[in-house]
Amino acid sequence: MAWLLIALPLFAAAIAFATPSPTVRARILAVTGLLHLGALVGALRGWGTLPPDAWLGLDALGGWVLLVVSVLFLVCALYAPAYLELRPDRDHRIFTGSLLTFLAMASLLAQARHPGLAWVAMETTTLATAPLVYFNRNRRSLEATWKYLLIGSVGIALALLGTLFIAYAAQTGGLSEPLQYSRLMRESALLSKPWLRAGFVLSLVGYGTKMGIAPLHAWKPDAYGESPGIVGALLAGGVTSCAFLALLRIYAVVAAAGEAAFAQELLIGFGLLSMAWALVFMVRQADFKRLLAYSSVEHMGILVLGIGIGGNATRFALFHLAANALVKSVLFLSAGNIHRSYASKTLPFVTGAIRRTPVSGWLFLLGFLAITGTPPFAPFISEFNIAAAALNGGHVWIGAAFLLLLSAIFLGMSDTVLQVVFGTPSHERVRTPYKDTIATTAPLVGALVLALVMGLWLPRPLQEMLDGATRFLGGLP
Amino acid sequence: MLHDLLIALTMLTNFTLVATHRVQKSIQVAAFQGVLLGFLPLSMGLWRHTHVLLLAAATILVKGWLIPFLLRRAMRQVQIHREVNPYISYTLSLMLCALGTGISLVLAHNLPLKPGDAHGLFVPAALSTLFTGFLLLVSRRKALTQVVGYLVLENGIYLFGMLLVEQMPLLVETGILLDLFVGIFVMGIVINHIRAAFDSTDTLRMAELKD
Amino acid sequence: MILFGATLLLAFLSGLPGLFMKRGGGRSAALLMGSSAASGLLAALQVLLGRATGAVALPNQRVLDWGFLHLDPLGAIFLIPVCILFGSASVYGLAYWDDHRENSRTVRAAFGVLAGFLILLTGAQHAFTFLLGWEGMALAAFVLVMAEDRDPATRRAGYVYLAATHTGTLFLFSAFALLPKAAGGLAFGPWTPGFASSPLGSALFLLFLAGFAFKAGALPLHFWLPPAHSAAPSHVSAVMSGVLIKMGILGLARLVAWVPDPPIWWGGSVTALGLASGVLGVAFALGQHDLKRLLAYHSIENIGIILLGLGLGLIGKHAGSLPIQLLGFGGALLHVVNHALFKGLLFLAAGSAAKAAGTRDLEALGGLARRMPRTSLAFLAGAWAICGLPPLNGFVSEWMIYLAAFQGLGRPHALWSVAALGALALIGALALACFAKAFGAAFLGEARSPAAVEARESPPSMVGPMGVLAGACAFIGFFPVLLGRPLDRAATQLAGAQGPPLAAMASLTMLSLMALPLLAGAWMLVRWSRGRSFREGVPTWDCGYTAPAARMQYTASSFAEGLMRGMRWVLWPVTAGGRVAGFVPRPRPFSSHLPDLVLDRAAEPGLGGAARGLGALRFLQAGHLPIYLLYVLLTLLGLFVWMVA
Amino acid sequence: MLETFLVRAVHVALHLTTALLLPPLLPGLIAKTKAMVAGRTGPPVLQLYYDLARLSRKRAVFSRTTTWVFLAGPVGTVAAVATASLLVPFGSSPAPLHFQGDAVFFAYLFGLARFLTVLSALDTGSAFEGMGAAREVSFAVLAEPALFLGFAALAKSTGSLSLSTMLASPGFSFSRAMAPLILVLAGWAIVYLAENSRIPVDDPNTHLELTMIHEVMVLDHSGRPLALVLYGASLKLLVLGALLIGPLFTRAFGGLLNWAAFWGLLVLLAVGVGLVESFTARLRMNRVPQFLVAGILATAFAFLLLLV
Repeated sequence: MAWLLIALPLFAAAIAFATPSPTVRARILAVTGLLHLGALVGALRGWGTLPPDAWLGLDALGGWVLLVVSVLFLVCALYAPAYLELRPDRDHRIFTGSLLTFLAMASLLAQARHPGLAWVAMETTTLATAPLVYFNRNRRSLEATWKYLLIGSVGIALALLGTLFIAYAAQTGGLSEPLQYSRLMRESALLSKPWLRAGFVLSLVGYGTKMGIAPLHAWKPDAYGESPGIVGALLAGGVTSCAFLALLRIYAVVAAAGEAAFAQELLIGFGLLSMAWALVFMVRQADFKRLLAYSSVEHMGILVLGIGIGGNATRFALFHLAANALVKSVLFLSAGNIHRSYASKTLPFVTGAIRRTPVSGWLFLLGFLAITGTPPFAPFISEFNIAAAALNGGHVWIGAAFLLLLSAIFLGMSDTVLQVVFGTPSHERVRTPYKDTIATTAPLVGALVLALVMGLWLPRPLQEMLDGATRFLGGLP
Repeated sequence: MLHDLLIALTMLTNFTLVATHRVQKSIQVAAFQGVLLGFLPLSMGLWRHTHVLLLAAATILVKGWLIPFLLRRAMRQVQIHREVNPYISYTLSLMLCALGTGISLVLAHNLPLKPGDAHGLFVPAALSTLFTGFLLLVSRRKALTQVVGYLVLENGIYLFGMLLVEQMPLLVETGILLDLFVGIFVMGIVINHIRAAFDSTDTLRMAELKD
Repeated sequence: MILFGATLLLAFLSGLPGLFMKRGGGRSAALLMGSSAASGLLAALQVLLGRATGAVALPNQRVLDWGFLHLDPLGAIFLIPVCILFGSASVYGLAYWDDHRENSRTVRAAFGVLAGFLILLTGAQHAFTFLLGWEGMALAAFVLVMAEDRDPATRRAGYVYLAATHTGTLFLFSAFALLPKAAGGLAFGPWTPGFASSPLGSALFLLFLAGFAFKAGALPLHFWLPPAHSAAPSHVSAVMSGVLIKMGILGLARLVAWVPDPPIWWGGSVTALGLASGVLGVAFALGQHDLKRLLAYHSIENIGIILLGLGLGLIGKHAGSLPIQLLGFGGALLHVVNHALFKGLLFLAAGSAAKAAGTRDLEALGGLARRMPRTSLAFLAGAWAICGLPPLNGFVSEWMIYLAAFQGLGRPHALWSVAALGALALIGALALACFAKAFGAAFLGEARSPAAVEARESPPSMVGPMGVLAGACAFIGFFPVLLGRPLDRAATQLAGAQGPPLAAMASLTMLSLMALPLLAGAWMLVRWSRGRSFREGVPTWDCGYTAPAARMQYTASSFAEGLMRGMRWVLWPVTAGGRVAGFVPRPRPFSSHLPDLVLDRAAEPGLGGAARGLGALRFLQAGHLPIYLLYVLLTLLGLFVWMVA
Repeated sequence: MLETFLVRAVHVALHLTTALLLPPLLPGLIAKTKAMVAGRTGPPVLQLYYDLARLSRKRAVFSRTTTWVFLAGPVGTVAAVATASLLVPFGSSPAPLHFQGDAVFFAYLFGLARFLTVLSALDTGSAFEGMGAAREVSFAVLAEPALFLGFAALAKSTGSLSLSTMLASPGFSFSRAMAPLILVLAGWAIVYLAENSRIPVDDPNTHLELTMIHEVMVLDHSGRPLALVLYGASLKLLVLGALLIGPLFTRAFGGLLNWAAFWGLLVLLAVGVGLVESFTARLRMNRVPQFLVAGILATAFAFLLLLV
């Protein structure tokens, strides 16, 4: 089953690459997304029974993240055919292939039980997604691609060094390869503390760059801003989740070694800094896609902050991973639709989206409200509980800063969003033929409904998985 | 102590890289550094392991030949030969490089080696190469030189990896090398596109996206 | 509980059929809302008359801990105005916001959702359920405020509203996050005795107070309210002002009910908030030219009155005096209902007038009483009630608060009571001045603009709901004793102990009795003065001036000018022009304007400054890749240094 | 049982008669006092009775801008003040109706009267009447708190909220309340002059509309409505006067003696007002608020004295 999850998208990528018909190729995406999710649900049944020395396999944490990525991919894949039809001028052979390769690599990463393997998967993700950013094939997207590629590569290289440091920490303690995560965690008492710490710092910087926590996020607004909405959704919900997973694995080892306090201090710092940095650039942000990118920086900050606070916040950071991914897909895809309709993504030109693209306009508004923590959408649950955990867990000032930043970000973000959504469309702006159709909006509605349901009810198996993942992050293999 | 010699050479190449004006030459030096790294495991007396031998061969092939080849081809395509007006002058670069080496020594001092490990120079050398790569990335304006910087940064990491080379699973090692290669390959392609789109590979011009 | 569930469901779904119907969506919505209101009233009465009702527990999970719904007397008191107001406003909306509008469907759907969340709030007994209702309500209302989003002023109002409501919610976020420390969980329940006096208890109180005061529109957190209320369609303004802002009071009342031993400064701060809101709210109302803005500021004033009642009750709770508590809480709760009724009435009447005359500007209205007799009668009834004049309902609740204040005179902390008394008297006199101005300028005299001349009476579907609300105002005013028992129950919940019945303490029967000579006397005098023949149709005596014109009337601004000048040290009105010179002066323009003290003078400039300050940091992301890589390097080095150090 | 009821019935009857018939006498007394101080003969004391009789036979004229609100002013004023007269004790005899908190009701009835008078003035659309209405409501803003603070002080010292107890139970009995009581009466005297549109706040006999307050609001009334206006004004003089007179009863007189004392004091009050009007000049319009603030200060200070 483990191999199937990886091979299926790879195989589909090969077929897609070979398929001459653009329509069929786009459909392959949707079919693969469905099949992958189906296979994953089947595979998830066995997350509790993973042998400790396996190289590949789903545990609670990996399963949770991969489930999120798979659902997100499905949403994007269902959206893709209609979107690609809108862009007949673009050959999407490579685009489709890259998307599917990304899914394969995400499956590999989620199942990798060895830090080196996880690193390889993460690096390949970077390479696979670079062509996606360049989909629009203009100067701006080229610049974005270059920045994404170079910063991402440098970051991931640092993560490699971190991984090596941890391996060396194990070697210093007398452990020898193969060093699966479970083994590292079990034998964590033997690990050399200085190397472990240095390794964590490097991994944090490295994977943090891929996640896009400030100040390592600089590629993010450019890459998200210049790529199609569908790519933005996948990057913001998928690639970042993968990088976060890779970081969490290392964190679990550090926590098992009793160094959690050290790591948490760092994570809290980065979390708050990310939120503050995002705030700076979200205020009066005229470009709504860049706005979403900074929102992504903010939410990466919330994720690491949640882990940093620990306790109940850990569980809700993981919950937030899913919530953020779902809502971000709604935001990016609806922003993409609005962008299509206006042929612009900056403010004085894009107003009154609710009139020109009613469904997308509403989705954009609701998505914004959801992401900023409006009940009963899922992000509310996680943001509230992270704040509660901080306030009740002795981090009163951190909790206060968290809430203050959330509030300020809401103020900044709503300014732009309201201007985009409401008002009257400018008459000078040419009207493109784009219109909201079922195909370009139904997947978004589905994702938003899912985010709503998640805010009210979570199936028991998923709750147990979340608990399992939380235990894992507490340092229990 | 052959490996110490190789490492010392690597650190020297760092300074050369920082000081060189010509793109052609920096590619050469980086390639030379790659070859040095390729020979490093052999000098550590690890002849017995087959996978180490394979790895050494692959390293020399990829870092010493394939990647320089890609870079040279890109250089010819984009017609860039000199790095002009770096953000940081060459003298300052040299001083910073020296500073980086100093920092590396301090850091390495704080990271105790495995008891009985005789490779004391590895950690500072790896870190200083890493910082050199960073220095190139931060101070140079041409896209191509930045790729060289990235290559050097990777070399630094690879150098540290040699400490673990005995035990590293081959799957992971090859994955790492392959990724590096593909990465540079993709970067080469992008550089080519950049020249076509911007009429230049000066990254100063690529600051259209900002806040 | 089935009734409550039906109320909830019918309200939520009321706008739904209309989304898919070509015609008649409005009627179906009004019908559903009407039945929701009916069942809601039944449910509330059931609870208030002492029938036991069950609670609904929502699935309780480890990860998502949603609470349960239970309608208690306190909630039922708030449910009553919700039902009455939404029922009548949805009928009113039929003609007011007719099907031809581009967004009539959205407005109807959001209106139903707003009603649903408000109903949910009245029954919420758990932090999450409460927050759900709270935010849902805020957002539905936001959509409604934005109904005329083509107008930039509306968009600005919507933004301010959204920003304010969200900021308020974040206070509640933190408060509810800390609630388990006080109540042992997120479900609502009594606090541990003594906790209220601890530092954490104080922090919790301040957070709750800030969050709820934001929603209630208490000064200085009121700034979102005037723009939002004047931008929204009138039937929406009616429910926003009538019941939405009251949810802040509901929250405060819940807080009061939880705490067995509030420190004295709790009551003091609520009273102080009430004093500020009441006096300044009406003072700002006096300076407004926009009829709906004027009404909006009066909502702030009335929230102040309610807070005075709550604050006095809290002081009574601290001192352990049941009469003060019951009178204060009972008066506050009754004023919640009363204000909903008469303010709803006023907004509906103002909307009717503004729609007919095409403007809300007091200086352009006038003389509507002759053209729209029913609307103007409705407005007069509302004005009468809001000024607290007997025998309408506004008097009853203010009277109870007066009595609470008088009760407190003989006890410690009497200064609060006397301050409340003085403030209530001042508020009453100012409100009277303000509504004399509003009613006089809009409905009496001569029309000041051509549009106002053309105004015609609104259709029965708009007049009818006003009649219902006016009838309810009169009913409570004439028969307040009927409310004694229900109010007892709710106030007892707040006080935490059974006390003497309100009907006896507040001599509610006497109020009915006193209405008799008043009405009988008035009736007889009208008969008598009309007993002689009279002559009509002559011009107004204007002290010898033979050609009085509409322009010569005393304007609304002039009417308020004296009072404004007296209070200029706190209100800071802005005037421009008006200086005349020479023996034969030329015509000079003169304008006066009263900016909001908080929004226009503090919040907006402050936020603008903050945004500019943040803008100065934009250089951090200037687009240069080497700089970005430098960030990575510096982060790395910094972390290493931190790790080593 | 029956006897007490009968006594009570007689008192109520006397109360009602006093409230109904006596008022028009007071303006006549004031005018007469002023005339005598000025050395003139002046109009007869019963002049207002004649005026009322004459007006009630006259035909009324209504301006074309007016609506039914125009009539609500005079009617409402008389109805409200007459109702208020049922709540205030005349002398030490309790009012026909009394209950806890009737003081507030009493004050709000005056508010109602003012509201309707002002609306009635605005209904004419006349610039002058609007001006008067604006002044009326503005000055009331300062008079109202003084009235209520006085109530607060009395309520504090007597422990009651009913006018019949507050005013009639002798405040002089314990000396501690003496000074506050005097302060309250002083404050209320100011309220009395303002509410009844008397010099130095307003001049009921002025002939310049620009400086009028109350008189300018009723310019358009004629016939029976004007009769109501005049009667209402005199009724106010009496009802508010009872408020001032009540505390002066140092001990409860029994039976008719009480009424004699009350009527006597009422006459004295009217003469007093006449004297004040004779010997003070009218304040400039912008000085009036200061005068009224003095009333607030007096009553507030009275309350503070009770606290210490």
